[in-house]
Amino acid sequence: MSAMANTKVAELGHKALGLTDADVLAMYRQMLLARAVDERMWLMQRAGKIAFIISGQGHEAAQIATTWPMRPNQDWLAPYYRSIASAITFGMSPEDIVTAHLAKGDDVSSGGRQMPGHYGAARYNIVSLSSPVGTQVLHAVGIAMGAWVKGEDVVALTSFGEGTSNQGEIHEAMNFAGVHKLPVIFVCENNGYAISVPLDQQVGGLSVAARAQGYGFPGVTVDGTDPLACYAAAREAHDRATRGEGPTLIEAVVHRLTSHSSDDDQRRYRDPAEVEDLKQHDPIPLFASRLAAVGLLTTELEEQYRAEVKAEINEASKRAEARPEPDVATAERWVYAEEGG
Amino acid sequence: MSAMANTKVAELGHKALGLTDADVLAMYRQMLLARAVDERMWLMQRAGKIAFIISGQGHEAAQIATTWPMRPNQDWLAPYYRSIASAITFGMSPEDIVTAHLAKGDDVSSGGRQMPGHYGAARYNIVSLSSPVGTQVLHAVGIAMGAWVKGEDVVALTSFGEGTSNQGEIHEAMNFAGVHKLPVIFVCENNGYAISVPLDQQVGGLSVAARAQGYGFPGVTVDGTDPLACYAAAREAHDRATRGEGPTLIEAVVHRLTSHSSDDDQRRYRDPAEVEDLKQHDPIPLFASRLAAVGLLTTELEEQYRAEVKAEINEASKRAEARPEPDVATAERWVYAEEGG
Amino acid sequence: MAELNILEAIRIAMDEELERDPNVMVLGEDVGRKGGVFGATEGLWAKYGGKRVLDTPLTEAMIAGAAAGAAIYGLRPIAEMQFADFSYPAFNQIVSEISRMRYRSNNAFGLPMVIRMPYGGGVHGALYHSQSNEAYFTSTVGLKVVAPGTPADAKGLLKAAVRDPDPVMFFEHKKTYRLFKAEVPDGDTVVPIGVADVARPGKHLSIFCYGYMRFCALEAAETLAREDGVEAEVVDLRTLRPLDTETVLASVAKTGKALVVHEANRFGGFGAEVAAIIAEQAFEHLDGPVTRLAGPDVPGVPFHHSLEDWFMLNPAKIVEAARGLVAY
Amino acid sequence: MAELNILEAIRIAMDEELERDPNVMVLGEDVGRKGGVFGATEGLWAKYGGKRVLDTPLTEAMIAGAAAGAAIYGLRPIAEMQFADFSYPAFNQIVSEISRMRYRSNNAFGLPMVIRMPYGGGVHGALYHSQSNEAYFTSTVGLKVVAPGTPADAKGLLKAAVRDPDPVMFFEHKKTYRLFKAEVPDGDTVVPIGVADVARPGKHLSIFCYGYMRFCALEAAETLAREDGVEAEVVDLRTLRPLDTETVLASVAKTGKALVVHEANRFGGFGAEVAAIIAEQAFEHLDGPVTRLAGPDVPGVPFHHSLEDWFMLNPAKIVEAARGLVAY
Ligand SMILES: Cc1ncc(C[n+]2csc(CCOP(=O)(O)OP(=O)(O)O)c2C)c(N)n1
Ligand SMILES: Cc1ncc(C[n+]2csc(CCOP(=O)(O)OP(=O)(O)O)c2C)c(N)n1
Ligand SMILES: [Mg+2]
Ligand SMILES: [Mg+2]
Repeated sequence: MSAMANTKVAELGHKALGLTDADVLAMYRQMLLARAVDERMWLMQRAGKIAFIISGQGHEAAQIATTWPMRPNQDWLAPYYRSIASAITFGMSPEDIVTAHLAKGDDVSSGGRQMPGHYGAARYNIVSLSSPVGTQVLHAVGIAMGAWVKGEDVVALTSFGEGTSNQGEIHEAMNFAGVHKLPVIFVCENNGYAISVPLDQQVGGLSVAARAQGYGFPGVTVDGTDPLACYAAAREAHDRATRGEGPTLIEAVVHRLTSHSSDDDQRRYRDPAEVEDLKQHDPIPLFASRLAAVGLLTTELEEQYRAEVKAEINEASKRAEARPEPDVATAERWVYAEEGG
Repeated sequence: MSAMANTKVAELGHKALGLTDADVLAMYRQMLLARAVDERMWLMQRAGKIAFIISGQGHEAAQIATTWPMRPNQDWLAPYYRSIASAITFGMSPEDIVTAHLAKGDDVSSGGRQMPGHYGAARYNIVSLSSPVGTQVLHAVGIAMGAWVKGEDVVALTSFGEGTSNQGEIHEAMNFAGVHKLPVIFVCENNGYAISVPLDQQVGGLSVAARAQGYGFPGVTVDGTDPLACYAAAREAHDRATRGEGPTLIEAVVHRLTSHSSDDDQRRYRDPAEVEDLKQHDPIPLFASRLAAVGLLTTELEEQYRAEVKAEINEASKRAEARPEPDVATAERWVYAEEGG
Repeated sequence: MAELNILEAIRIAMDEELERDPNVMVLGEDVGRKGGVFGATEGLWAKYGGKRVLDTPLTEAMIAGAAAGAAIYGLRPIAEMQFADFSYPAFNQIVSEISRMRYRSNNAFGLPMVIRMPYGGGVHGALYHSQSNEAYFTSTVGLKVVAPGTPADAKGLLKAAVRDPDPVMFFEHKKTYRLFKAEVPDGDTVVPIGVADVARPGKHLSIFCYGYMRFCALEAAETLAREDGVEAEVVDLRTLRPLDTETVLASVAKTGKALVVHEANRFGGFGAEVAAIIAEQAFEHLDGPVTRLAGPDVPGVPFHHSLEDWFMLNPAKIVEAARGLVAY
Repeated sequence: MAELNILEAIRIAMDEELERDPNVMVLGEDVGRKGGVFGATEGLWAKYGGKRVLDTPLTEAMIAGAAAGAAIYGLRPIAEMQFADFSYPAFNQIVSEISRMRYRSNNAFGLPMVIRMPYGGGVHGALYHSQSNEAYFTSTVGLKVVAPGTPADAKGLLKAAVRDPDPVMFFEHKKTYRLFKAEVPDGDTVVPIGVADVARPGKHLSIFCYGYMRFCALEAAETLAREDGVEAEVVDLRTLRPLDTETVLASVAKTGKALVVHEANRFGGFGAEVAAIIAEQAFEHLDGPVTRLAGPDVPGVPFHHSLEDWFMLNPAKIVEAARGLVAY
């Protein structure tokens, strides 16, 4: 598996992975959609409509492809703050996402209580995310443990950055998942930076995937700009999990195309040449050209997708903006369950 | 190194490791001493003189041999509660140890404030140990960091059990040590149980040593009943550390010859045959017969050592028992530094 | 009615809840085959199997965090921290996640789970096996905190905790585990969370206490009655958060004098909140200063028996403090 | 005398201490090349190099624990938690180790180290970038806890903290970082830990506060003076542990009325201790109930600006509470 995951699949090679033409085009379209939503958030942030944005740009291929094998309403996602595209695969609509960024009263994630990027929705099996990095990883393991205790067929996927991979809780989570071969997929989206701290100051040994074998399960490194490589790894991981063979750690090497967040300016700590070079690692044009090369993506189709996606985000934004603000009278509610709640 | 560490050195082979005949005999004598002190603690516990004992029996070879390369008054030890033999190598006398177990007022570890087994002494470069397992590992890393920041030649050694190896702090400690190649030696004394929980319910992947490569430094498994194998690994680790090549993780496979502590009864959760078999893994007779086989340890010498050690512990106990109890008037002191303190 | 000690009451409560609801599970270090270091889970592993009574690795963050995940998934985990002193590695999960999952998700996710923690001193456990660290949790919004002082309360409150839709920190004073036996109603008797118990009515002063201090306060009250003719009202708070302020204030309104007693350190201890509430809301009823009797402000119970005795509260110290307040 | 804001004062304090003592080092996430997420360490990495101003991995337990080890070794580390909210992964090191190393070793090991933590709300940081979690640390015996409210205090207290032989938790209210500039004595002026500051003398009531609340309380006091003719005494506690009880009690003895103000949640907040001390030790001086004004008991500051405004204290809310107490 490691070899397969590391090697670009010849030509497109999606059929060998069990993906149809329609599948790969749908994946591509979803990358476009996630990007469009993300870019709109930046626009709204600059326009003063939202206070803060933390972006998934550059991570879309990895996110969409690793979540692609997950079964709706059955499997679970414990996301992180860049998981905009993963959340979309799990069912969050662009409108849900814009609503959350606008902190509207009926935002599914938190009713306007949490910062943007704190995805979560019981209706989509997405665990509510907090800010302290990495806490969600134990929740995914706990869900997998719950399914194991109950003998139910569920896979939990959780994602996090390479900086976060060093948190103690991750170790405890992976060890426990390894001991009982729990059905969980750990996806580390390694973008080389934790805010300003680069990989070599952050990760002893430089490889997150290498840690998996210390817990007795496979760890694979994949090119996170290549959705097919990511899908292959995730497909295998999902199959392993449902076969009762336990967890997999997927390290998807991606590029953070933006600053850490709207509060950060990466030019303060990243080499200008490196920042310049980021364009070369944008998964969207990379995948587009591969799809085009095998004749799947025509100019017309590309234009059609872009138009559809634009219409979708326009419509989503309009509707989200029209939603009600939170009612201050509710601010004290739901500290605990309420009678009849 | 891994190969060497894993293989029993042919014949005794100590000279190839740079150890003289006198060295290996001294190591053996120190094992006897540690065991004698330990056994005396159990007697005193049964006699109602001390409230609690947590034992190093079975771990002596690993402890004495891994601490043997450490330089007095220069290197540091962050021990754990079974580190009775390691503490002796670092300078604690049997009298210090009995005094601590009796919780006397001038006990060097804590003046009677801590439970037995909580070793520590500024004068011997032994960090004060607490009870929550694993916290000492970050202290060792912090000492190594301090030396690295100051450019000073110091090696810190820390020891802990295999159950403890799963604590999040251990991960954070090893990762950080790996990033900066800090001069620290991690010694995991794997006795197969964390109180009642066996290795296969505890350690995903079953090998603690395997984790080191995930942090970019070597991890070796050694037979912890074989002092020469342990010494070889520790010698190499110490050399690596002083050469600036960074940490080493040594997993010494040992056998817990006693129950977890005087509060535990291992027959409740360990197979009777397994408990019976423990005698076969006692490092003291194992080493004695090897030393005898090469003619280094004669019956006379063995008897002489045992007599000396017995006299030493008798004398130590007598003196320790005569020491003053803590003065209750001091119980409120040293929450903070005091003027002139 | 059976005569049980607190440890037995706790074990039976878990047994009955495991029996009643297939979503209940127990997890923690040594809770399985060994039956817990205090024996609280003895027999449950054999009865319910190694998944529902799960020996975990030695990792408290994992215990709390995986319990939270399981609760999200629909289970009702009872997690054990082997000692309250060892809950700190799990502090991030408890405070960042468990306490505020419902609030932050605007009620999308609730966490029905219990964290059981043996706490308290007087058992020769020194600094790290004696802590009364309830204040960290009572000051955490979103948690419920319970600390029973009788076998019946231990059983009934643990059942209530298991059935509660929100996370409950369940503090079991180690010294009370086998301290005495008392009658416990058979079967499914639940003691509601959030209701204090007037353990002994009185009129000259109110003693507020919980856990082991209930036992000590009742003994002290006997002495006061016998030797001083002073009738102390002993209020066992039982639930520390949410506090039964009504019962507290009613007692002070009756007696005019409040003595708040806990074994934990004084400065910033839970008693500060009880005292502050009384000072603010019962100001007009007070005939003397709200007085706290607490453990000394040192970082832990020291080991040597004479030092431990110095640290621990006991009936005599309560009598002395009560006399001072009554004489005010 | 220079006019500085609090952020600049903190940066200069660190710069001067790094310059003064080769054993001082700074460590934390993004403190190096980036200069900290708030800019508190800007320029120090370039000046002192990447070892003495060390960008650590994203691991708070490691930051605290390695700082403790370095302090054992003889350094004087200044560790930064990027937000006070993210100190919980380090809670075990802080509470189990750092707070009690001296006590448990009977004075063999002391830990001269500082943990700096930006805290507080009003900066659109929601539940996890707004916490005022000082109570966890003020109730921990063995720690010192400092929370300055002016640039001069920020600089002088940080210097005192670095030189202190014991561990100091240094709380910096984010909203005050750039809120105002004020005169800061040049050079090596140390403000002693453990001494409160009567920021404004008064006679009708005492307002006890710290951090950002000093600013709000002083504004409130102006309004009260102007609109009500009420002279509020504003006492900036500055050090929360050890508390300057003497100054607190002297103020209450003078005014007879105490209003304790903090942004943190009310139940179990630090104000409970202040209130309890006053209630117990100044009982005879009190002309009204010790009153607390605190953040609402929800698990965190919610994000939406209207919800955040609802949460936050401000001068108007202090004025209102003060009026209620004065009218008592
Ligand atoms: C426990 C904790 N400490 C610090 C932070 C502040 N913080 C937020 S994101 C971040 C960097 C995360 O880096 P990485 O895990 O690599 O994820 P990335 O943002 O690069 O995707 C930091 C330090 C936090 N949120 N939680
Ligand atoms: C954080 C923490 N959790 C639980 C305990 C209780 N406890 C003490 S020793 C121990 C088992 C340790 O096992 P291991 O690390 O394998 O070391 P061993 O005792 O086998 O040498 C446990 C669970 C503790 N001391 N600290
Ligand atoms: Mg990253
Ligand atoms: Mg072990």
